[in-house]
Amino acid sequence: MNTYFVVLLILFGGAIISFAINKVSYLLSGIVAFIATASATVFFYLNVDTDNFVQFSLAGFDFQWGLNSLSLLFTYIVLGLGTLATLYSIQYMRFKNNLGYFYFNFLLGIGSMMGILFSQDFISFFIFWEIMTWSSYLIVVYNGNKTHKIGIKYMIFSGIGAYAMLMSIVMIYADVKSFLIADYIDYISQVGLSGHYLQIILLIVGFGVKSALMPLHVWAPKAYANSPMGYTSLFSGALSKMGVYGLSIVLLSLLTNFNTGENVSLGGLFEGINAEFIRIIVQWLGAITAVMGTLYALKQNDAKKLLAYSSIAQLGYIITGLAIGTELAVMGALFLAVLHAIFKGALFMAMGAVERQAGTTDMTKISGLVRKMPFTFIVTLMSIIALAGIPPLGGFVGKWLLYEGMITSGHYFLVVLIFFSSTAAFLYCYRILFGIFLGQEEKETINVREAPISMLIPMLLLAILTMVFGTYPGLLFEPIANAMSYIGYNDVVWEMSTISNVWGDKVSLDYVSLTIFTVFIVAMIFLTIKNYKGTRYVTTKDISTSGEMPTENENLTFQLNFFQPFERAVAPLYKRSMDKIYNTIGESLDALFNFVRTIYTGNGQTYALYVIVFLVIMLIFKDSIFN
Amino acid sequence: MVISPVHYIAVPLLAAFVIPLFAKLNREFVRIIPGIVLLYLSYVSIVLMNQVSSTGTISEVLAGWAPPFGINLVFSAFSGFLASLMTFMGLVIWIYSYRFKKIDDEPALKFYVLFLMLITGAIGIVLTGDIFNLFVFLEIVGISAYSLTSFYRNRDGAEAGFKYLLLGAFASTLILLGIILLYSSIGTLNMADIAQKSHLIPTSLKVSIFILFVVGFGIEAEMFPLNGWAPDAYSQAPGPVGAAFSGIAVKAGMYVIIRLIYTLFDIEGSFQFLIVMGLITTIIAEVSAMKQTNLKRMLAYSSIGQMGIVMVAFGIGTREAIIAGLFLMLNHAIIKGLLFLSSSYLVYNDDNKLISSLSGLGKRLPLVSFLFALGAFAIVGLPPFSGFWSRLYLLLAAADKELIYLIAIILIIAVIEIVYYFRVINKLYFKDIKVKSDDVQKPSINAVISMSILGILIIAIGIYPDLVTSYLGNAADALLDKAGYIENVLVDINN
Amino acid sequence: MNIVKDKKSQHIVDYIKEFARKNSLFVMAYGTGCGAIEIPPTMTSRYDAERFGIRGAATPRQADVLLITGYLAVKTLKRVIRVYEQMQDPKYIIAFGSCTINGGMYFDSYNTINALDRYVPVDVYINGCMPRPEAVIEGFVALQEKIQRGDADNGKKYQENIDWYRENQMKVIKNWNMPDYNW
Amino acid sequence: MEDIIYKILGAILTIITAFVVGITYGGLTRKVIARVQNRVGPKFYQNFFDVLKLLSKRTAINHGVMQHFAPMFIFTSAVTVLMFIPILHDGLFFSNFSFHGDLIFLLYIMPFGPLGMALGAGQTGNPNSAIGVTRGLSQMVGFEIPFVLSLVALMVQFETTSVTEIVNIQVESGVWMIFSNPFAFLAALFAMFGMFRYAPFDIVGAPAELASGPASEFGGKYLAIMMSSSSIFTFAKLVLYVNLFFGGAENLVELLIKTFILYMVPVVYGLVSPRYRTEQSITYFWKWPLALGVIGMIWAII
Amino acid sequence: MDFGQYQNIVTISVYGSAIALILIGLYAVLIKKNLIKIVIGLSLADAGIHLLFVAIGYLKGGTAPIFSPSVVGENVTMVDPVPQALVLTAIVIGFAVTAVALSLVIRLYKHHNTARIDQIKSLKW
Repeated sequence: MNTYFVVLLILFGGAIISFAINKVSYLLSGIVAFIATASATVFFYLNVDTDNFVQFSLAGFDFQWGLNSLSLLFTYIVLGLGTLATLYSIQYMRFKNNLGYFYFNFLLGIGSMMGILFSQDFISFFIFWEIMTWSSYLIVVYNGNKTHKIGIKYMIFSGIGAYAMLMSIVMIYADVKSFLIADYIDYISQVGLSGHYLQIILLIVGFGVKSALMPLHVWAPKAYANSPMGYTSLFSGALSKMGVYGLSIVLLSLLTNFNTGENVSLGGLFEGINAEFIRIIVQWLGAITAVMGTLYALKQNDAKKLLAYSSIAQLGYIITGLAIGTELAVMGALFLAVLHAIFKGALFMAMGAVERQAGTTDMTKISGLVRKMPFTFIVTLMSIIALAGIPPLGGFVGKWLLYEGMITSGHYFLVVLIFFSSTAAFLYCYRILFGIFLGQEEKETINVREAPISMLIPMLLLAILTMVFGTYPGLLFEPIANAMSYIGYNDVVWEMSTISNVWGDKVSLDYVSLTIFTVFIVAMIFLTIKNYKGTRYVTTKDISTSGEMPTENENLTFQLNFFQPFERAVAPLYKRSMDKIYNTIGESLDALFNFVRTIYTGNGQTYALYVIVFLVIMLIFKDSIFN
Repeated sequence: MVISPVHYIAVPLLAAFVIPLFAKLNREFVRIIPGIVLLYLSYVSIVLMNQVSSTGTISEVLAGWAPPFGINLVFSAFSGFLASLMTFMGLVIWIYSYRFKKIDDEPALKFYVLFLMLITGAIGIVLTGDIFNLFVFLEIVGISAYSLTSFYRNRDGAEAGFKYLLLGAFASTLILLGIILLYSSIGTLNMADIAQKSHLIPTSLKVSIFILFVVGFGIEAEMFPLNGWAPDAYSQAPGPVGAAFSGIAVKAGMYVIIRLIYTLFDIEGSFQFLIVMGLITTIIAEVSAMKQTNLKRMLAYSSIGQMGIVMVAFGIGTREAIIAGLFLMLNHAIIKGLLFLSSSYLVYNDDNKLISSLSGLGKRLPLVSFLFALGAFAIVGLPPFSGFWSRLYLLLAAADKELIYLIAIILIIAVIEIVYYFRVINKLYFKDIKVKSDDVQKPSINAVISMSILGILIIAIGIYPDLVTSYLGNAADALLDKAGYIENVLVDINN
Repeated sequence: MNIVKDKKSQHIVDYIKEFARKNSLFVMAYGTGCGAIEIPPTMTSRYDAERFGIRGAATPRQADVLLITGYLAVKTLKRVIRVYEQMQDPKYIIAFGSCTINGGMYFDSYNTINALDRYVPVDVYINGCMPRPEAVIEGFVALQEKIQRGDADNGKKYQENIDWYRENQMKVIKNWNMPDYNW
Repeated sequence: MEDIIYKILGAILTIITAFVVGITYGGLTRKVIARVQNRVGPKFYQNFFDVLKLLSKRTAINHGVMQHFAPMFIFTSAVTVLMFIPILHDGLFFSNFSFHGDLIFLLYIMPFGPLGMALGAGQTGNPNSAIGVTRGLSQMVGFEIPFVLSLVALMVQFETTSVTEIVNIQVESGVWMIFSNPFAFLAALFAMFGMFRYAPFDIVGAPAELASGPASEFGGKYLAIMMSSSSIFTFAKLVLYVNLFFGGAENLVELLIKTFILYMVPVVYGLVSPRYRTEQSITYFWKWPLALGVIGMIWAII
Repeated sequence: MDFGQYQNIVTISVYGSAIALILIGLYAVLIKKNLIKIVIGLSLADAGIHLLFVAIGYLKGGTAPIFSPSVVGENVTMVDPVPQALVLTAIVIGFAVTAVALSLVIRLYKHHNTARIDQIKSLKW
């Protein structure tokens, strides 16, 4: 048996078993899911071999499965996060119904993602892509009732994306007569890109939907926010990365490497399109995505939704980096892709823990959980620091590489846009920490306790990873450099804990971490020892409110309209949202469709008239129709 | 007994008329005989399909008159495929309706007689080699279909039946007119002979005849402006009948149009015409399906849309496209069959068959809902279900001919399908339960079996499409081999 | 109050501490009575109390000196106690005018307290009704001297005699719902 | 081994220098303000007393662990920024780790402190603190844009992102950035107004509305650390500006002169200004400063 | 008997009446609102078609298409038998359809209390 088949068999088999076993015990189903992912992970990494390709034929097409170094990088995300998320879900989902259904789709999702990464041909890529889509759809609507609109939106956009991709794939097949990705790349390298731009644009649309690129992102916030958090960590962390994976192939293998000196236009509607143009468009779309995602994130009152918008913004960075395509930018983008999986996975898990323990993640309803859930708070804090890109945690490395990649390659205004986004990101980063963990301790949350240990372990592991990668990004640079060799960047130079740009400037992260931790620890020791006896904890009700003693019923929590002045300052940007535009389109289409179906009047005579009219028209125009 | 294609027509027809006699002996015979007949026909299908794949097309002369004078049956890989498909669907529907309560309430006898006649007629259309005979079979299909549509003696059933009848009668008038013109110009009714001689007809007349035929059979095949009957008939007919329409009756109409274009007439532009009509049909139907509140009606529009796509596939006309078209037909039969069969349990007690009444039924009827969802997944073309492959084949065929707009439209339509099918799935599973558990009808065991057969088939073909692709290839070859067809009918038998 | 100074080094450290405390007085002005109007001229250009390192503080957490500028109604007393208890040690109180000493013109009012000293420890009284800014500054200087001497640590006194103070406070404040003073 | 000792000694020396200078500047500011208001004002070393007094407070309360950590965050941030900026051009003691970091790193380490501070402020549960924090963060987004624009212009112009390199190039060519790209400097100067939060941008502390905002629950040692940290921070920012736009400094005297002059600009500007509303103070930076930044960037690209 | 001189007139009148029947039938189906009239229209159109078919099969001076030794001789023209056979079938079919149609009309009338087709539109859109 082959590694790939075995891995998929374990995952899909695990899916079916955990579906079946749900009747026996609610815990068992989760445990089976965890065992399945864990064993698949272990088995996979014991037998991983990038040169091993499997070929077989189905339905008259040649299929090829294998691993390249790029997909190997993404398997870390999928399997790593998948294992942790299943472990997390055992307790998180404990009191919910339909666990078999949940884990079935969960494992199906992981399996199909692995399938996508194994696929070296477009058609199995697409098949797994679709399985991933509908299995994730089924989880998006898992919570029932109000999620169905979200689910449909998700499915519509996924459908648009997937079918754009399918269209491109069949066009590719018509050209190349083969579904193999490698063949297509070869073909493009021989004949050039001219005449194939439509295929590439469609592929970008297809992958763009999953990675929530700007005009196609509207499904994401609610879909992320409304699935069970155990899955959302995977959804936002790994599933969206499949779009990034696809985009990195399209933008880098296809667009970047073969556009040298080429400027042939497609003609007609696509006059003037060339590879550079597409890349610029994608860059700007990515940057706008980042900005808008951030701006909408800081408006949210629900932590989950906030994080969902933040995910969109982060994916915007990644896509911009990929579209820029210089070595540093790509490295930064891939680094951020992995890091985003880690910290966003941890964050969603933490929010899940809050939701499970406190009943909601609506920041207007809860606050002051830091004493109740200290570990969850630490995880959130570290992940947020990583997300904000503040050294010494991992997010900084990715952002640094990205910025340097942009500056050194001359994308100055893009840098400013991205920078604006990431500065504004501080706002929502603070919001989520403050809204849930800090502030007044509310009486509603008095009985909240820390999440169970099996939920904390995955979260803490991820949080520690952000720290490790912040000081020793080289651990991650190695697979990234390998991956980049697959998409055409050979001899990527990297060091264990130093990042440097093409101008020769560098940041030594070990020095950074050393300084920060030393100073921090010295300060901490000083501050803690000094006046140790005089230092006391008081409750959050004991604050200086003009000499008043706030009573239980007095609301001292500041949560609503949190960034109202800022929102006022950027009000013009909120005026038009894609949501509104799509709603308008949807409503007009609805009206049109309603109008169209009145053709079927219900009167049999009218139908008979149609027949006669059709016949007469045909007979009159027969010469022009036939001939 | 030598197995020959005649059995396809003789046995069910005979059975249809014998059933009332046996019913006098024991009521149970009414139900059992159709099953035996269909099982036998399935056996015939298997034998004949094997024979066809080894020895080629089988032509059977009836009543000893050699073609072009006598009536003959042609069991080629193409027509055989469709006949087998119909038989199979007939069998599945029989299993389903064996104890279908609503049919039991009404006189089951009539149902089975009409049902067998429907199958006879449809298979006759597919197999016959004589165009007037085809007309007769069409009328058999028609009359039994009208009656089945208004099988429930309620208000709307009668209305739907009457509309169907009105258009059907129109169709037969037009077809008869076409036959008259055809006969008056070349003096033959044998299809192979017509194919041989069609170049003798003046082009203008030929085109007129073609148009008459297309319009006539287009009514049966649900082509756009002619399909006003379809949503009503589908929505008002009993559940199994809806499945039978989409799996059997419509296929027959489609078969004729394909024959007309591929074999009988050689008219320039007819392929493009088919593509355009298919697209219009699909677009209008899917768009109409979008806002339906009636589940059956939605399925009906979806069915029309699917047939439009089949038309498109055959309009492209390459071998790959024909394979795609046949695959689409197969998928349409089994998937839409499954959808109709399962949906009739979902809206069992709701006379208006409202989608909103499905709310939360997934909890009450888990298996039926699951199968419905499976069907919905398959019909919108999600892998790894069978619907995906047919759509892929079609797209590849279109891409091969560089019909990019076509791909785009088909895929946009697929998105529309996603919208309305997933709306139903959402209703089924992710809404609060409204229905009391007493109000739902649990499916009987035979219904479960029949639906499961279809469900398993959907998954099996989806995972391993090679199950059917070889048959499809043969069928496509047979359809494209016009000379072979003529030779087979006229030469081989004359010798 | 006597601070034990048995080591010489300790003495120097204390000296520095007290010197710093003396020269940096963050003032929490509790504007109760008519005295509140005397604070602005004290702080601004004409009298410029900032020369002495005196500076306004926005919250009791940051403040060293609590200025009680006039008569205290019972209701207000509660707030004063609260503010005082929220201040960080060492903390001082400067009381303005006659009203805080003996009730002044409100001595027989049913709802003002007469002697502030019974409820919170006062370091410096400034007499007058009301004292002028010069007097206020003199009061501050007096406080500074007291701090330098090392016997201005009334926070500690309050803490040690908390029972007595509480008793007095609860006598006048009927609806007592204050938290415990926890050090 | 000797290197390490030198480094450590140098680092400590740097911190002390920064502390002293920063605190003194704070005192001088008060003095200047007082003089402008026709007062005598406090002694210029008054702020030392304040810090000492706060440190000598016998008690300190906190509302939770984040409030305890907050001053450390801001201290760490200030010191780290200091460590990665070359204080003096070619200085042995004052270069610290400046070769191991660069501008973008500095841009990202700078919010580290305020964010930690914000967490502490949030922990206290005082609504005023949270409001102050949101104002501060919003304002940061405001001034960061012209600031980044001018920094990018700088990086583009010198083709490096290292502060040390930028200083070296300025010293070698003898042309200060302020002359070679005045627009970028002006943009950065405007950004500095926001950064130092003197009027009209003192919306965060806003004593009259917010009771000193984020710091309202901090007292005693916490406030002391915060004050000294922000003094260090102020100094670090000034040095950064001097490095970027004034060609660095060869010795301490030059450094002090340059930084003091630079520091007085926002102080004096603030003296004659009332306070903006929050959204005004944000959008302020998106008008002329932004335009200047864009011009500076185009200047640099050309 | 020799109808030769009237042949054209007969032919034309047969063709003409056939087409007229078809058109009248169509008219009834498309314009008349009454269900019964529509069914009659269908039958009329059918009858027209049948007439047309027979007329096409008719040969001038042909005899009945019976292969009996007494009739069959040299140069005997026979009417084409096929159309007649087909028309017979078609008439039967048309009869059946009409029967079904009428039964449906009766049922419709029962349910709707009207026979106007434009009022029977409960299934639409």
